[in-house]
Amino acid sequence: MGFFIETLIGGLMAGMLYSLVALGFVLIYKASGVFNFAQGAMLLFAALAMARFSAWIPEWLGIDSLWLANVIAFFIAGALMYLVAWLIERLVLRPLVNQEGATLLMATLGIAYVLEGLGTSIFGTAIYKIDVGMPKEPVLILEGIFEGGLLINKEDFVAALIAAVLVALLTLFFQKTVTGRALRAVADDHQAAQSIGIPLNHIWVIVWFVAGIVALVAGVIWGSKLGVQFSLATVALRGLPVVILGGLTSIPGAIIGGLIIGVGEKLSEVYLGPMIGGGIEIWFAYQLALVFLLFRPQGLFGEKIIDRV
Amino acid sequence: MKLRKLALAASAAAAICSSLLVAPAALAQAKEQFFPVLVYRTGAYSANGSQWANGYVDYLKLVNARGGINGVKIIFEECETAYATDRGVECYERLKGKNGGATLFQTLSTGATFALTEKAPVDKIPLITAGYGRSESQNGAVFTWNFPLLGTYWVGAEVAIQHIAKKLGGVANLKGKKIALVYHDSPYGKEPIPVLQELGKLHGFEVQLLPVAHPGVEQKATWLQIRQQKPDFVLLWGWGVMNSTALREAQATGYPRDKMMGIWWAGAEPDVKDVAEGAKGYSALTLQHGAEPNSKVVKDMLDLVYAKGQGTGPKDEVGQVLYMRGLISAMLGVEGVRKAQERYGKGKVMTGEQVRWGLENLNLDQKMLDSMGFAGVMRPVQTSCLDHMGSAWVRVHTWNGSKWEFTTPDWYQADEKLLRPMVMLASGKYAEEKKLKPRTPEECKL
Amino acid sequence: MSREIGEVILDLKNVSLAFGGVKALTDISFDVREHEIRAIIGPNGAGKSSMLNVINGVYRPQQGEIILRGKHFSKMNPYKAARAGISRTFQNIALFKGMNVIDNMMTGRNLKIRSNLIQQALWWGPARREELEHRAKVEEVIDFLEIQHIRKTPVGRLPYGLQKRVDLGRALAMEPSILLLDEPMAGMNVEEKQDMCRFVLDINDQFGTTIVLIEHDMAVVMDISDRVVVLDYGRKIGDGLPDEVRANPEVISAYLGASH
Amino acid sequence: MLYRENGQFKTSYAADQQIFPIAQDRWAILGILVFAFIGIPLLGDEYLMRAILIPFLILSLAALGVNILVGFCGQITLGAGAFMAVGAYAAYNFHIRIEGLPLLVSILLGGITSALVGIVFGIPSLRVRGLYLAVATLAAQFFTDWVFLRIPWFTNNASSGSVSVSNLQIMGWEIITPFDKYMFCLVWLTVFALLAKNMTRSAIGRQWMAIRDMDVAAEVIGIRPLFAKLSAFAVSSFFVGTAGALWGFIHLSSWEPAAFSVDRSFQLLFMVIIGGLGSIMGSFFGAAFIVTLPIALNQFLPAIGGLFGVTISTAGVSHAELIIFGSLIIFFLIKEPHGIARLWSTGKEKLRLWPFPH
Repeated sequence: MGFFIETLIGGLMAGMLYSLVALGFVLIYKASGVFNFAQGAMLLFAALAMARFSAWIPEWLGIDSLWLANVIAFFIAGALMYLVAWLIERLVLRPLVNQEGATLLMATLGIAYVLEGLGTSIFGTAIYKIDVGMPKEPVLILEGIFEGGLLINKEDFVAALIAAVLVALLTLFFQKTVTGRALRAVADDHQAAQSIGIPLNHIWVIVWFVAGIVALVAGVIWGSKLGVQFSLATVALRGLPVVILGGLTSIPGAIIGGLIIGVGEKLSEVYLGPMIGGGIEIWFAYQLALVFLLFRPQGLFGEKIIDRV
Repeated sequence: MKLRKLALAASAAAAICSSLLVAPAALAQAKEQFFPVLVYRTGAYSANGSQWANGYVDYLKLVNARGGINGVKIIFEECETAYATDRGVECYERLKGKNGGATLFQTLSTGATFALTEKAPVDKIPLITAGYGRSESQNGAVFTWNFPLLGTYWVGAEVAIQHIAKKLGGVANLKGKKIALVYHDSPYGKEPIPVLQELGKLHGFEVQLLPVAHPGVEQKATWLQIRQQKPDFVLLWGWGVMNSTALREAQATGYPRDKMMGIWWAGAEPDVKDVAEGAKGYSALTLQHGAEPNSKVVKDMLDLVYAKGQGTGPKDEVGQVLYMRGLISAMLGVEGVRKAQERYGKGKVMTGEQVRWGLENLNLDQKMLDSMGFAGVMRPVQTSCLDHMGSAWVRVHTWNGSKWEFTTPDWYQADEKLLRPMVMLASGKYAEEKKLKPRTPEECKL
Repeated sequence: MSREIGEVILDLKNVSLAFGGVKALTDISFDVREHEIRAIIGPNGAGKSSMLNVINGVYRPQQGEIILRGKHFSKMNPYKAARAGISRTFQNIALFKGMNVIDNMMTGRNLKIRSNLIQQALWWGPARREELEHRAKVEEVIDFLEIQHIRKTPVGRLPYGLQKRVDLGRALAMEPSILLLDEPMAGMNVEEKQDMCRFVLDINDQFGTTIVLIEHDMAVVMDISDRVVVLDYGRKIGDGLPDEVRANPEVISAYLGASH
Repeated sequence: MLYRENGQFKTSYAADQQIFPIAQDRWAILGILVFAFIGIPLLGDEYLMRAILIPFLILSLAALGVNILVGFCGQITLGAGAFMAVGAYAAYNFHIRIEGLPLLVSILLGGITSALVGIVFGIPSLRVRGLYLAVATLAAQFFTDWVFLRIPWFTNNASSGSVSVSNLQIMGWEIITPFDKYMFCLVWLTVFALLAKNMTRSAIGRQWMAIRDMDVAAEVIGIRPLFAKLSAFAVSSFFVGTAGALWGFIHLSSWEPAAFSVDRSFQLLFMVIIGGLGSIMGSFFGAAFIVTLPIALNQFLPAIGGLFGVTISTAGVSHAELIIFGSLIIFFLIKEPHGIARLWSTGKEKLRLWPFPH
């Protein structure tokens, strides 16, 4: 029982991070109808920037405080993500406006290549670390209740907390600010949004920037757990089943989908994996999502698609 | 206007095509020994691949700085494979005929080695796979062109169990123990499995197999299982980011690092540097050498190459574990050429076929090693027709939180009695499948 | 073929259709006789298109049944409908944009193709022969609709009026016994409307095809149709000969009320 | 002026339905074929064949398959690599388990197995569409990756998980040299390209395109989506599967599942989109572009750097390669979203009018 709960918690923690990646997909899809395959590359790029600047800044400025260096690096990385968003809007989205989904999808794959190439040529290809002072050692709790106690990873808890705060902030942003409401208007109806005077191009920059910030936060958490290196870009592939499960257009879907996928894949790996050879979690997540799809083609929270003739 | 653009594009395309055609064709008979270098400086494994490549290339530069191989200068060209088998094959094809023909290939990838094992005999180019590749290729009678010099994964697996037995105070204590293998889910990671299972049957310990999918950043479930099953030891057969991830997860699940041991590809600085204190106590097998910043060859390197600003990588990485691995790999190739020159003419450029003979008759004794600056780095190597490995010495080093150090003076040697029959069996099966006739002792002498 | 209105071949009984909570059709019954031109009219949102979609199975009504040549269908689907000889055109042209005119019309011959995939891949025997036969048939339709000059043009590049004609052509290529036309003249200028009227009448006259037609233009409807059904808010408010319908006070009020 | 169809009147529908109705096109294609079958073997060297032409031929075949599904039937797939893997491993198993089975039969059986698996994974396409389907096909990708890594039976219990084939021959013709391999792939591709063209210009092809362009309307004229979609999945998987078998047997001769990873799937999708969706010709253009671009960049970047006195390291080149590759893709999509095939046909139209553009 104790082990089951540990696995469950492990799954929830992993799921929280998948949610963050999925959130990036959903934000961009809602506002610009683009299925952004470059989300993983953005995450890598942001994390690389954060990792490198937090190492460079103390050298350049001669400051000792790790905390300060991290904060400055975070803002520089954030600014870079704004630049990235702006460039993407200028150079890719604007010329491709009104193209088909497949074309846009390809374009984001192109963006992914460019970002990966740029990121590794500017920042290097080694494994870098982001040290934001996350506690690394695990703690045992509830030893009285479960045999051997429950092993809890403080780092995971902090990460989940940050993710939750980010989601809350985003929700506030969308509900309470003028820009947020404009973003929602765009999501609902492009033409309507334009007709009430919201400049669409500006909105796209903001959305991609917000997705960039989400990528940055996810990158910082992930990077601090695993080190920042090239394969961070592949976490995008792990976020995909989450969005098809949760629905491409739903923020709650991304979050709940992430948790379901996280828990599902950890439980399957731990309990089912040894029976059939192990290493099943990736495809299990996809199959799980696929099975859901067969019953609800639009995902858990997606809007129902009605064909009009 | 549009038409002109089209014509321009067409002629540009034509130019590209024709130069693709011409590039390999323009190979004049060179006076230089050509070393193609397959590297991966990008992709998921770049952190580790780059260091190896730097060492490899630097050594070739060093040989030139010392005057070449009996006066024959080395030229080399890198080709990026990104650790992908098909790109490795493409690089092989591209480079094998360049500059008078490739001397030999080192792939630094077990997958690519498998693919090239089929092609090398046709092209008559030797493959050196120092410390990796397919273990049964030790049998040179069947695998004429493969040279898994210094050690194979079977050697690694066998020594790992020896070391564990020693820690437990004797082979008898292995009985009833549980040893988990956390491995990269690829031909590389699967190589040790047969030996571990064989040994498990022999000594009565249980082997638990835990595959990790490429690139190896997702190990949460793996380590949950380890926490549940509580194996007595964990063997780590990882590469690149998989290693540091494993150590971080071990830390996060509280698995004692001093019960973890890695293969020599999981025992370098990039694997542990950022985990730092968290990896303290973790040990790894070495392919004889560890980090050797004080060896003579490294000093020579700094004096003759880096002092002139010709170094390939950052200076502070010279002498680190993977750098040394690359350097030694290059040295083995160079010595193969040198040996071949003894037979086919000093100061001449050797063909792949001649180098193969050189590699098969390699005899690096301690005196030679010392003279080349490898004193204390590695032990003598002697190859033969039946033994393309040359030596099977292994040491174990441990991470102390900031650097790798040898805590025990022990040198292990793999158990020939156990491995030899396995090598013969596996290579025999291969020969049968491919309808190859193993070389007879007489043919070996040619 | 002479045009003599025959027996009832299509009979809809008590059809009700709803999307979620929204009722599109409520308890509608009407019939179509062989060889006649039957019009469905009504203000916007009256449920006319839904009616056609029910007939050829694109929508599944919650209640009611469709009787086609004496066969009862509680659930029609588009494929069954097509097999039974029902073809249709669409209000917002549903041509296959990536194909040229000939290929679009050739798809209409799909049900008549007998050769299998492998024969087609080899372009051999029956496949090749069929391809030629159907091409000849399609050319007849092309001649009939006077669109020879645009044969090989991708339909996406055609002007609206011609697209409508190709849409009709594709439906005709099926050699249907019942043809459903969803606002065939919408958005056309007078000349184009006249052409289209001519085609509809000719189809009905020459091939004896039964036609069910949705149209906004009252003048056209009254001119060419044999009987008219009037829908309003998903209910049937009138049914009969054009003159009867024109005199029906409920119809008048619905029309005047809804469309100014 | 040479490219004119003046005076070429078609007197029968059969003549009009030829693959290349314009005489000049027929001559050009004949010329290309003659060059491919005779010229290249005489002129080309081993490197050209083994490193460029053989991969190009095999990947063209795979791209044709992907184009049938994505370009003609409109079902986006990100799992093409999986079907290459199924084809390769199935052919391998037939090859080694059935003594004396001819090579051609093994490869065809590989393709057929892949077609069957394709049908199974095509079933979701009946319910889900567009991007959801694209992601669903990734399930096939990861599942097959896993199956061939983890189930030893498929690799004939090879301890490394890597399989290899040797002694390939067809009726006494041993396929060893690059020339043999090139010819084998060329013949194969020529035959199957013709079959693909035939399918796309006959009823089945029109069914696929109808489903792609407007599935409701297609159903209304009597096309069953079930049959159209699944047949597209089957035919596409068959092509991709045989391409996988060729890739394993002829090109690599020893392979592991990583040879058919998700990167391969993306690569194939790139080929058809850059080459031209819904165009047989486009599949060839796309394959040629994607195969040669990285090699060309690799050869030229250092040379270009040399002109300006900069040495570009291998790492630098491969990073630049990523950036240039990505930018080119975006550039292409912006300039010609319909791919090289469209550029080609626009070029041809221009040529027909030249020198009098109006």
